Amino acid sequence: MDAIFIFEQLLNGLGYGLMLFLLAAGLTLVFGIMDTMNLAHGSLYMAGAYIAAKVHESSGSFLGAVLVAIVATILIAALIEWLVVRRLYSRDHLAQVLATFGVILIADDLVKAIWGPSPIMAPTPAALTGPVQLLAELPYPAYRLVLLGVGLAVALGLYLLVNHTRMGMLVRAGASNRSMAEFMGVRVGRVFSFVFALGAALAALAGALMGPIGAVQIGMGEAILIPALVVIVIGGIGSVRGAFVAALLVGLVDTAGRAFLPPMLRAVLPPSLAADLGPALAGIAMYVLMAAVLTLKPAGLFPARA
Amino acid sequence: MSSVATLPLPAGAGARPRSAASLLPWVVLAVLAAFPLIAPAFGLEYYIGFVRRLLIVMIAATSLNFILGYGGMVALGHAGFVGVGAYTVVAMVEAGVGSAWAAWGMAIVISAVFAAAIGAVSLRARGVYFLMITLAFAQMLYYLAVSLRTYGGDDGYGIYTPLSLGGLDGLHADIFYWVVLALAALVFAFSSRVAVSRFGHALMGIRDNETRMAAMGYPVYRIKLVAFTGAGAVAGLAGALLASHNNFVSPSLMHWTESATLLVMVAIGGMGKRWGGPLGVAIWLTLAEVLKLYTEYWHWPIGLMLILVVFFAPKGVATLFERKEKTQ
Amino acid sequence: ADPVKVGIALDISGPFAAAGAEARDGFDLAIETLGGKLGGQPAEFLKTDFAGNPEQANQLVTRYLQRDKIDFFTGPIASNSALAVGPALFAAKVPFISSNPGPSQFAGKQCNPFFFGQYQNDTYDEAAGKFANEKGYKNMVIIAPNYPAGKDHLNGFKRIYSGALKDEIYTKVGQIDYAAEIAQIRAAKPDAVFFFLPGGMGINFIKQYIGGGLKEIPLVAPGFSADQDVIQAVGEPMLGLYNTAHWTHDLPLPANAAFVSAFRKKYDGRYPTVYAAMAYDAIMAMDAAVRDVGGKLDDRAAVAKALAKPSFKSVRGEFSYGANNNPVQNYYLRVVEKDAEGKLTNKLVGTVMEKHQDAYVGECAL
Amino acid sequence: MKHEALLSCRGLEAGYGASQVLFGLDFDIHAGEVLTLLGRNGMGKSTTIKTLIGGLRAKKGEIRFGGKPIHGARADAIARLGVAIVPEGRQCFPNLTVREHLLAFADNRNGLRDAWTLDRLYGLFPRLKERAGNMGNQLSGGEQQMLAIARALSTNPRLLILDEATEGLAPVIRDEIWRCLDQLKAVGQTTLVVDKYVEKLVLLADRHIILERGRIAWTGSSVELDSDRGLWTRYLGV
Amino acid sequence: MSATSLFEAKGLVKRFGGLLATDHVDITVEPGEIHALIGPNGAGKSTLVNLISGLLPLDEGSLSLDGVELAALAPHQRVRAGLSRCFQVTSVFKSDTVLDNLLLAAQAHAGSSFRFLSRRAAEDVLMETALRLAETVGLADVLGRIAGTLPHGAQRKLDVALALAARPRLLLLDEPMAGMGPEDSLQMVALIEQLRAQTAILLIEHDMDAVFQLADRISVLVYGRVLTSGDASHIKGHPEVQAVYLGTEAHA
Ligand SMILES: Nc1ncnc2c1ncn2[C@@H]1O[C@H](COP(=O)(O)OP(=O)(O)OP(=O)(O)O)[C@@H](O)[C@H]1O
Ligand SMILES: Nc1ncnc2c1ncn2[C@@H]1O[C@H](COP(=O)(O)OP(=O)(O)OP(=O)(O)O)[C@@H](O)[C@H]1O
Ligand SMILES: [Mg+2]
Ligand SMILES: [Mg+2]
Repeated sequence: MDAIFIFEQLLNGLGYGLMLFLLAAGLTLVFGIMDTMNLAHGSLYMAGAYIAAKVHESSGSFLGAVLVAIVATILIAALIEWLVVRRLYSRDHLAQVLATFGVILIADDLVKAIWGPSPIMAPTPAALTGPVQLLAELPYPAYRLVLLGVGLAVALGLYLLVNHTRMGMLVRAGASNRSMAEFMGVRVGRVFSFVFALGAALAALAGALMGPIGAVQIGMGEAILIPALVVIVIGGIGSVRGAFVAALLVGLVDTAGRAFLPPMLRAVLPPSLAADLGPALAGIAMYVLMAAVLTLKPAGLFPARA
Repeated sequence: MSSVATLPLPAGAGARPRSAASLLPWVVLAVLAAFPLIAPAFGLEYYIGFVRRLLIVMIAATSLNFILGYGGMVALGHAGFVGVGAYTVVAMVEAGVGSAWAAWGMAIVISAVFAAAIGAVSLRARGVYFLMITLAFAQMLYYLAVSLRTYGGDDGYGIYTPLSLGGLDGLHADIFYWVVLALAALVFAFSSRVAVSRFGHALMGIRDNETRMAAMGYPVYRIKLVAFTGAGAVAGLAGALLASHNNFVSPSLMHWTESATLLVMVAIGGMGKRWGGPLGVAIWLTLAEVLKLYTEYWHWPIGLMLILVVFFAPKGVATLFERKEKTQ
Repeated sequence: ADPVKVGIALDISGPFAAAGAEARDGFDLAIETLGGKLGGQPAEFLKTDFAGNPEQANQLVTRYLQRDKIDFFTGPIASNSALAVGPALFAAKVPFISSNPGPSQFAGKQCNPFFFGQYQNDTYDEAAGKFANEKGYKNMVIIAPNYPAGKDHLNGFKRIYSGALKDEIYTKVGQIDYAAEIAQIRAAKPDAVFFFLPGGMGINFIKQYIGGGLKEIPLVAPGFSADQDVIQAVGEPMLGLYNTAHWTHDLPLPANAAFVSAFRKKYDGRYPTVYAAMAYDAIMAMDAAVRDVGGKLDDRAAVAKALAKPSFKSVRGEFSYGANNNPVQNYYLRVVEKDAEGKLTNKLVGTVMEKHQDAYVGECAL
Repeated sequence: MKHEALLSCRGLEAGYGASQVLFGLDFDIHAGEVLTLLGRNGMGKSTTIKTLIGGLRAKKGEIRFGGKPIHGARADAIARLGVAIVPEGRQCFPNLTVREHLLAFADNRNGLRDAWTLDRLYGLFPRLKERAGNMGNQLSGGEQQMLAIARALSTNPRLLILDEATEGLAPVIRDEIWRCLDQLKAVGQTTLVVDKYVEKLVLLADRHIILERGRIAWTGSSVELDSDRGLWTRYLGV
Repeated sequence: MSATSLFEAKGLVKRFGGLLATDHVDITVEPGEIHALIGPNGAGKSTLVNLISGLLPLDEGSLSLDGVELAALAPHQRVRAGLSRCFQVTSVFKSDTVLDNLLLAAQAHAGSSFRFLSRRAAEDVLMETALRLAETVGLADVLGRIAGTLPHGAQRKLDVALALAARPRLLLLDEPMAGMGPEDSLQMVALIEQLRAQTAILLIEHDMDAVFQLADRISVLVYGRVLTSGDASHIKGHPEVQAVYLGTEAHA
């Protein structure tokens, strides 16, 4: 295992981490900051991916597709918020989980009815297919570099919005004590609707961007839900910084587990056992990490509400 | 000092009069017990198995309802214990054990052990953190089962010679049904009894104000752990029964969606309501069973129902049903 | 006489929805072609979705057996579902004509006169291994998800492949990101890569593999990882991917030509997948069997015998059943190319293995 | 001196579910005056306030603020009209820092020339400046109380409502508050006060209302209240 | 100070990040004594109570009650050792009736809570304890009310009753008069006066009338440190105390 290889794997780990953050970003906002458990986030992610894929295929413009996807998803989200989520802000997490789980079931059937049960095509933008040479020995998928960039940008923007804008303060105030916030003159309802829309936009963005490197299919939303939640929880609910650090951590641990654990075990254990154990451990690395973190710090790495 | 009788006691305190409500369980039990005998007459044999499954899932749901409704512990890993119970049976079968009682008993013990261990770690976390850490452990169990070659891994494990019920074997074709019914009734009775016991009250106190309970001298952590372990053990029993019911066990038992479904069922039925578990299970599984008969798009109506329940029966269907109970 | 009852376990939601839908279309076409009859007898086809969940499949089959008293069963996509429903069906002596899964258990120790496979899971990989040998790949990397099925498939490949293995990678089930594995492959510099990654996993992998700049290292896969459903989801990156199957839509056979054209007519020009073809065949097999026993379905043994001697024209061409009721048949090499209209699809390259029987027949007591 | 009514209540009735608490209150608050609501525990002071600020729906009666009817208006709308409250039990935000508490809602709803700014508020409560980075739930009871008052002032309200604002404050700080309220009064800040330190209130306020079981039992000037100790014992249990 | 103090805290330290909230505090409570703890807001009084009752972990220092070392014990064990507390922010079970609140408190100190099968409602012992508590604090006539809907004063009393159930030897009261009108305050003072017979009390209060009336000894906490300690007159006369805390009230 030479240096380049290790470096490349670290890079992959960070890449995967940023990808995870992208997936978790919208949820960080709606769940972390607004304290609303919205499982339908997965459905919005799926909507973004499908719409972007379809528009891209027909129009040929990826950027346009992403934008359309975001706008359309915001509209969908607005509808969902108006019909369901709005009534859930004041309810406990369980109620939110239930109702939004219901939304997922409906959304999946809807997508199936519209686009059929099979995965659909989500081409990589022509300009970004294939790799670029980072180092002589190290080609890196051009498209992934874009993902990394977007991930970083989103992270920064989100951090500023939440921690350094008035909107951020008002959201947090409304989330922790709605009636007091209203007594202070905050239009909590309006603020929440806005934030929810923003969350939806981020979900759509993530979906649209993930399409070209993943399967665009029904259930893709549920698949990212758990990792996203894990990231948020490890980081400490309500902390953007935490979510970011956690995402990178998970990305690195998971990648390292997959890349280095099996060979290491093969070195120390009998091959058959190593072959069984290695991947098994790598598979649950993320969960072990979360369990470990929460055992030591029951409120995550960066508890937002001490 | 004034005597208990003359005081303005709140409703519910002190012994309730025997009302129609308190007879209900017996009625339900009688009907269920008679079902296998009448079913064939109407060509409903299949539904004997269906009800049997309902009863088993009800056991799991009731155990979850106990920690969820009374203990306020929103666990998203309960299916994990169901799975542990089921796989314990598999392990016993693999080891050549033939007695159902032995296998089920062992399932209870093992899942209790798992629950105790997992609870010991998880219960230091609160709210969503607790939810997620229980999920994490369940997922670990899931992936473990998936990669466990000896027990079939992802392919699952078929039990080709059904476990023996000892003396009960051959008494009647549906004897297993009655055994399940008896166990379900036992679990139901036990949990509703514990709910009004000292332990139950302590548990609910912790749910409502943990700090205060500690400051009043309650061993909060220990109480929660005991509740969690008990619930895990019962869930394990459900898993063991499920293994015997299907004569097949696969990791999908433990998939997180199964845990979620359990949560959903309890919430639909009514958290902290003695009928919550059973009702939720009955509604959910029946709907799923029936809808599938008529359409391939059978998810969305369930979704819709979920939303409606959240809005119009926020404390679960059992509460609607409770009001009826009172007016009787 | 009361109609012939066929229980079909549809798999059109959940993890295998795509393949399940293909199979459903295959069933529907066959039923339509036969005018809703089997062997001239009026027939009733029960279809219920079980969402790819073995427990639910188990429930469903119990219902089919106890409530509907079915005469034939078919449908599930995944091996674990097949294994879950097998015992009950066998106990009730109801023929289970697989429409896809061929778990090694049913080919070996747990083989049963009432199970009829389409192909044994490993055989696709064996064919791939043979192809790799013929192609002269000296060293390869092989990759699969970390569960027994994954290991079986890789073992199938290794059974035949005689070159060196640079690396044998097992990934997380349902994995999204494959950068780490792709880096390992790049580092290993193999002649080719063989992968078994069903469903979304395969789609993710191929996209990222090409994106990672490994175009030059050819990919080899069992047919279902490179079938029409995957092709239409992945697109261009699929070009030139070698894969093996016991059927392909351009097999020059009258029965097959008829099937394919009918299918493309019914389903707006879409090419059928192996799943559709097998589903179609499964119904055809029942049709023939009912005819052969003259509609006397009560004699299950006779029905099983009839099924064991297929008298219908299969879309896959000539085949027979081995001692373990798993087929002895040809396996073909396919490669993804553009057809006349520029549509991406599989093209038949040639026959890799003739009259091939799976490796487990020895373990079967039948 | 002659004031026009900034806020006026007519026949106000309110309560919680079945249990009615307020039975027809009539009163005005004039611009620039300091009015108190007095009465024993549980007489309806906080309920009255909750109803005024839209936290509780009036069952009957009407409330006008600056002429506009506000009964049934949403709480946030009323607040933006220039009503600010220091609620019973502080209600600081656990996930906002002290500083954020004072910035998030800052506004000049009274159109004052020398409005309350962050620095002036820190000047009023130096303790808060020391704790500027603490979260709302990382404060001592009294610090939270100071924060609640400062938070209300940060909106420069036309009507300031204080419900037991000196609860849990050290005597010195209490003196601070009284002094501060005096200054506010001097610059014409209209204020509605609920507090148990009647002897201080008679020095501070212009008029007083005594509530008894949700009805106005007495109303009058500080002089009248000060002179009639019978009221104190009868209605305030002092 | 006698060597046989009922309660003895030595060198207590608590840090919140950079802030020294409790700075090497020594404090004792004699049997039957009411020891008042006053000090500016944020001086560390509640923190001290939380350290003593175990809701906050100690950074340094030792605690003993009747010679029993408390520092190592969990909160509930300290209660069993005879140390009970009330909260600055009323902490009762708001959605339960007053009676259920009291029953819960009674149960905590009448045998094990690990009883699963016998209905608690059938245990008259608990009922009696509950009623006794109700009478002690004067809530006997609202047993059926939902605690959350009680007037503030009544809720404070309930809070005290919950603490009393433990039959403590040392009772920690954190601003029991907070938010009470004059009348309720007087009642609370009377109640505390009457509790004196049953237990020693560490009292935190900003209501100076009450403090001067009740306390045998007063300690002043400033910036986490004990400034001075003594009887009412000593404190009233103490110039620094006047400056940092009492202000005009010294002459009140
Ligand atoms: N949320 C509520 N639900 C039901 N009743 C309530 C509620 N809040 C207050 N009450 C009742 O309404 C009456 C008036 O309460 P309110 O808080 O207005 O009194 P108050 O004058 O503010 O007393 P205090 O000085 O204790 O604050 C009391 O009898 C109280 O029990
Ligand atoms: N969780 C925390 N994190 C950081 N600082 C805290 C925390 N809790 C309290 N503090 C700080 O510790 C100091 C002491 O707080 P404490 O509550 O003990 O004061 P107090 O003496 O009870 O004041 P009061 O009389 O106003 O209740 C305060 O300055 C407070 O800001
Ligand atoms: Mg009040
Ligand atoms: Mg305090």
